[in-house]
Amino acid sequence: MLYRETGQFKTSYSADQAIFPIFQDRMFILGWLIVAFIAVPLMASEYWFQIILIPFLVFSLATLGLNILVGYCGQISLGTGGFMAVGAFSAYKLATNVPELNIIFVILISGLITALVGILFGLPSLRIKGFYLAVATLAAQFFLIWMFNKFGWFVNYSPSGSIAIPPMEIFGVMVTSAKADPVARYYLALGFTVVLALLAKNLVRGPTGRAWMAIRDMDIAAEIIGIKPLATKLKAFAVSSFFIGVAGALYFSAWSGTAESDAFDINLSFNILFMVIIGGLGSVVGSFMGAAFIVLLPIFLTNLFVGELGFSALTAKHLEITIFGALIIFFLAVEPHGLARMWQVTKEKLRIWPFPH
Amino acid sequence: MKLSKFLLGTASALALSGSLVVTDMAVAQEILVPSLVYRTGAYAPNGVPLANGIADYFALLNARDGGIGGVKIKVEECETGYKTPVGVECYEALKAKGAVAFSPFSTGITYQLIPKATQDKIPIFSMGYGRTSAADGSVFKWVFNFPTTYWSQASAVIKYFGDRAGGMDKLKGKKIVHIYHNSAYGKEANPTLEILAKKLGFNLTLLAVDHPGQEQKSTWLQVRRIKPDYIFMSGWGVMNQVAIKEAASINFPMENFLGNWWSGTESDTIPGGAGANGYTSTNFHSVGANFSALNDIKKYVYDAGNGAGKKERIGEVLYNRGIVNSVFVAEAIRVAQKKFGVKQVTGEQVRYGFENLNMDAARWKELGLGGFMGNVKVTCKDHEGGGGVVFIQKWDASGKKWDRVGSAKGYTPMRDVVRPLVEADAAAFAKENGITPRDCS
Amino acid sequence: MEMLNAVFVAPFVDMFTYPAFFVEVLLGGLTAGVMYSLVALGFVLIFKASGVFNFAQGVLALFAALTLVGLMTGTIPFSQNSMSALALPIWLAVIATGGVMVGLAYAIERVVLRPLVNQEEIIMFMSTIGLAFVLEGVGDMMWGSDVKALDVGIPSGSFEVNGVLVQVFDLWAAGIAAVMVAFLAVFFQKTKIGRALRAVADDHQAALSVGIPLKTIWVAVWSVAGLVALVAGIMWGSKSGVQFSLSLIALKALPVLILGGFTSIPGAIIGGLIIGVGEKVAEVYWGPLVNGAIENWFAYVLALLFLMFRPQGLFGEKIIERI
Amino acid sequence: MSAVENPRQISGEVLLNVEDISLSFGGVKAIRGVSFNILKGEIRAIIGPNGAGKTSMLNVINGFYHPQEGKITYKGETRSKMRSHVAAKQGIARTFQNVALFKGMSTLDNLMTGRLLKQREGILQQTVDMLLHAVYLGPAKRQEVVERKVVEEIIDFLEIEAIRKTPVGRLPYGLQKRVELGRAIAMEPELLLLDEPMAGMNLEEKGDMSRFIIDLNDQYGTTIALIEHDMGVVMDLSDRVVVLNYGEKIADGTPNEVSANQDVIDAYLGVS
Repeated sequence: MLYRETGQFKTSYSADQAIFPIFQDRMFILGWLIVAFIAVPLMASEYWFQIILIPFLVFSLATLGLNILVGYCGQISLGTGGFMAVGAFSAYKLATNVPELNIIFVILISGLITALVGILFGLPSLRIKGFYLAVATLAAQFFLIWMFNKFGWFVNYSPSGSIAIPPMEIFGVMVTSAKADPVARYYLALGFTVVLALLAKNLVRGPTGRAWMAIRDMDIAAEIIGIKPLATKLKAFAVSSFFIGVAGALYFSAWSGTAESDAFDINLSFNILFMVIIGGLGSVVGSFMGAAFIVLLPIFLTNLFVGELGFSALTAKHLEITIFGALIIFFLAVEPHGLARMWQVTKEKLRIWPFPH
Repeated sequence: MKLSKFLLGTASALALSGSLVVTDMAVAQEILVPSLVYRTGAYAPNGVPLANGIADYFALLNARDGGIGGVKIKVEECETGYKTPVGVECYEALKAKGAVAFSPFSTGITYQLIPKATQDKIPIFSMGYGRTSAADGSVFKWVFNFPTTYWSQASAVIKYFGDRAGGMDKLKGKKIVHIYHNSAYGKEANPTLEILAKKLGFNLTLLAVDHPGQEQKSTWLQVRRIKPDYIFMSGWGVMNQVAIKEAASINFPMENFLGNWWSGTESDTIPGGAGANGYTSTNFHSVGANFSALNDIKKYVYDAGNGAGKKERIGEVLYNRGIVNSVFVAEAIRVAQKKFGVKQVTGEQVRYGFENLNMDAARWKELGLGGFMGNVKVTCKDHEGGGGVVFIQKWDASGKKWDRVGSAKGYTPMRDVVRPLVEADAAAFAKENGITPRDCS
Repeated sequence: MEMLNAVFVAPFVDMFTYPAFFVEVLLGGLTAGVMYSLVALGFVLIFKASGVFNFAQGVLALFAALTLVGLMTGTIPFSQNSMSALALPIWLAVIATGGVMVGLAYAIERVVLRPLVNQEEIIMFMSTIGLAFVLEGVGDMMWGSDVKALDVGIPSGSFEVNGVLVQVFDLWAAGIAAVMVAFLAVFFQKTKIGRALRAVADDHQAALSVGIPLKTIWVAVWSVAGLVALVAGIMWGSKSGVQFSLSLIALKALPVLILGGFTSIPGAIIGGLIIGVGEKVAEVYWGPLVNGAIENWFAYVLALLFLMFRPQGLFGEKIIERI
Repeated sequence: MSAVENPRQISGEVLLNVEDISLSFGGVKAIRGVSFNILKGEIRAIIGPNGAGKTSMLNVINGFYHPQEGKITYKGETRSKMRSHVAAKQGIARTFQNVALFKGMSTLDNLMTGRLLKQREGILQQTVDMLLHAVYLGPAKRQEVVERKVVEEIIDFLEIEAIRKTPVGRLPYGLQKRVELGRAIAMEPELLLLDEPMAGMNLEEKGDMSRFIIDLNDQYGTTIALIEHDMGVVMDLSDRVVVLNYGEKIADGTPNEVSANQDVIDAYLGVS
């Protein structure tokens, strides 16, 4: 009976409405925060930061953003890559043209710019639904990538169209570019991810989230009880794009350091959608799980095949692609509600553990 | 639940393999040469022969000479699928194992690695691709792009067109179209071409083709309308095959259609069948297997059953390019060993090796590659190694082989035009990134 | 003013001044559109009968083309370096590949669709992306990743009519597409299984209640879609050689789908033609204003514009909302 | 919820008046020239055989369908076209024949969605409110507690305390209907439209539901229009009844008047 709610009585509505009303959940989150903020930086190697930890944080944030749109509001989007590109290129323009601006504001403003773009491309959602909307969001994907590729202004007229983040500091500590310590870049990504995840959790359990879920579960009924469909959907597009934009800005500033428009192609959009689905639609914690799974699985398979079993890089890659695809099908068949649901089932089991019922 | 067990297994195996990366560093009685390859994905047809050439040359050195300076070379392939983030992942993994030099074979990956490698003190050798202005060694200390660059190539191409027109002055008023892959790579040649258009008075039209380039109807409709005298193409992958087919089907004269050195391989022309006959492309090295080093590969590597690919594909354009890449890396290691008197060289020492390479005709001959390509002399200032020589090759569809055409000595780039551009771009990069150019005098 | 002129006047003047070229652009658009329709048809078939948005359609085309080339050249699967003596003639190779596609449909039904039956649309959609990965990996392993020339004897070359260049290959493509649509029409109208498929498309419950097993229907429709993919693979593969990029043609078919409607076969054809003509005209006449390469996103924007007026696509069934 | 001073008083003031409403889908006429009114404070029943156009009539009233002809006057304001969320804002709430709850959410959250229309209007205010809720501090937190109290009152009223945190998808049908009523009550409507609130219920559940409807009308003065097939319920609950058949109004009056009407008897017995 490790996970017990019994005995935890709430004496006020505000206690019942706290962000993590159950004691064990609070401890769980606290534990993870300690690990993330203290243990990991002490132990991880540069390889871990660069290949696993920072991309995990960046993709978690993007997944969370897309989950708000798809999982909470029920609007499928395949334009995530394009929106991340908006975040990344905004960050580049801000960082190079307004060098006195602190990197924190650079990233936040990049998110806001992405939110505006998201609203613009969310407008068709009033009339277009389901897969028609999904394919229509590809218009955003292709148009945005084309735009960044085509107009020299976005890349400060660099002949190759490639952008690089200048070294930037927070309180005298360098946090961007290859000159920065990976730990510093990790903290930058971690800070944004943790704060935004908490904000997202609050949003989805509040009135905004309820309006989103109402639209998702039954848009007609939602409108009849007074929820404005367009305004609600656009809010979802805005918030979702803000998160994705911040993720794009972090992708560029905290993780890769350089980028070109191609990096944000449609494959990235699909990958993030995978993270959402595997993690669990409509789950904040699932977004993290999904991102972890999709980031780790290929690395794990490569290490397994090449490192342990000694396959050639080619065979390993072929097997990796095949197994990745097969695992996704397997997963969707076994638990279509994703890792978050599996986690919930585990929690329910723990509630009565060690008794089977 | 079975799934949770699986996940648990996954997690523990992952932790295991993560730790392996670290332990591998200790066991190194060989020099680790990483090879970022793409044997899968949209660009695999190009990536496979490249990777085979790279692997086979080091296999030859190991089998015939016992490695370099008595140390075996370990080539470790890492599959990128031509995807930039995966390339970076490969870089980090192989860096942790002690790799001495990287050749990314992707302009996108090269751009990503330049700042990282500079920080990590590992040389990047992007042979004929990547960032052109890295030719300025005073700014890009850790990046080498000899024997020649896209900008040099573009200027040599214009020289060749001038040659065909019967003199550079005859180019005035001629119509030249540049069809390019709409990516960092494809765009590299544009500024040079624009400057030359202004200088020499030809009409230049730039036509972009988006990745992957399956469908190019509108591009070729525009070609139909412009009726260019010459077409220059910077294509990659399926774009090349489709372009050659389209050109053939609108009856564009193939000998006036010139691909750059990434747009002139067997896999570009063979699918075009007889229609591809006469198509030309640039190159900076020879094709064919008629060199003693390549014969040695057949003897020491393939006959022992250790070849990376098919024996009959030795001598293909991209295979030979892989060979060239390995020759340069091997020579840089050799120079470094001699200079520092060690067998086990570091990335920093190999950088010295690259910067002090002097590949003259005699050295090529010693290597069993006499006449394989032009001379290369790298200096602190000039990481392009003198600008190189660009050859023109023409496809013979019936014989399925490339023949050299145009000037037998090849075409040298217009250094007077290109070099100032390189230095200006490098200076801008230095300024934006707070780099003080080092003193090369 | 100059800008307005360049956008709203000059391109039209251009079209009327050089009508022969304009006709050529239209022709180019139509023929490109036919090629898109070939791919879109496969999507429509599967969506219509099972409600699955099959993203693996492009990879199916690649897989079919790879298999065909492999059989034609007598390559032994999984050992790309060795050739057997058994190189099949074209007609036999095509039939054998058709058989492989039917077998594949059977396997897909068994392994992918059956465990996922009654799942939400998005789950089914994502699982077909998973399927695309599997086929991509297996196809590569079986047949190797180099470019393979595919020549099934479709003539190339071109001729001019009143200054308009006509490509022979394009005419063949249009002809083959027409034959295929006719074949599909006959299949749906005249055969028992075809009628069953139509019944399912109209009403799942009703079809099941008259005793058509869902399993049979899914195998049938995926088989037909597999054969359509084979045709698409042959046509596209003849143009560019058979290689991985072939799978990316799916992206060209998506705007066609939303424009024509996910459930309409005529929609896939007409949608393809509209997209083809629209993007070519836009690229040739307006592209140069912004340095070109606009056609990829333009196709989607064009489809989006149509959707704003008909959210279910041009030929899709009208959505009546009930509560 | 605030109780009206003088409950159960039908003032004779017309709350809603529909006039000559016609509605068709394609060629099918669902409603033909129907007129009737609903007085403030009354319980008005709409009855008729299947396919008579009853649900369509409710859909017209709350703006989900737009009639081709006729006009609707609500609280003295005549309108031709209105989006349903505007109708909700003006105080029209409803339940549905086939429960239209938000299946992925808990009972509590479903009821809380009924409170959403009490939010502040305007882009700026909405953005500010959203941000406040995101940080969950100050007014946002207080507001949540206030709304929660209102909803808890409704939960008490409907006696569904035990299923507060259960996802509604897992509830039995009868309870779902009750939750749906709760969601409509949470909107604090002036006019409540109930579409077959007792369909598929057993006798005991019907009794509960009837009690809730009467209490609602009695204590809070909510005007109610309901569609119901159970004639016993209709006779007991309603003040006046309007009868539709094939989209036309065939009778209108008190339960007793209507049940004596020959057209109504014919319609129900299938005599044409």
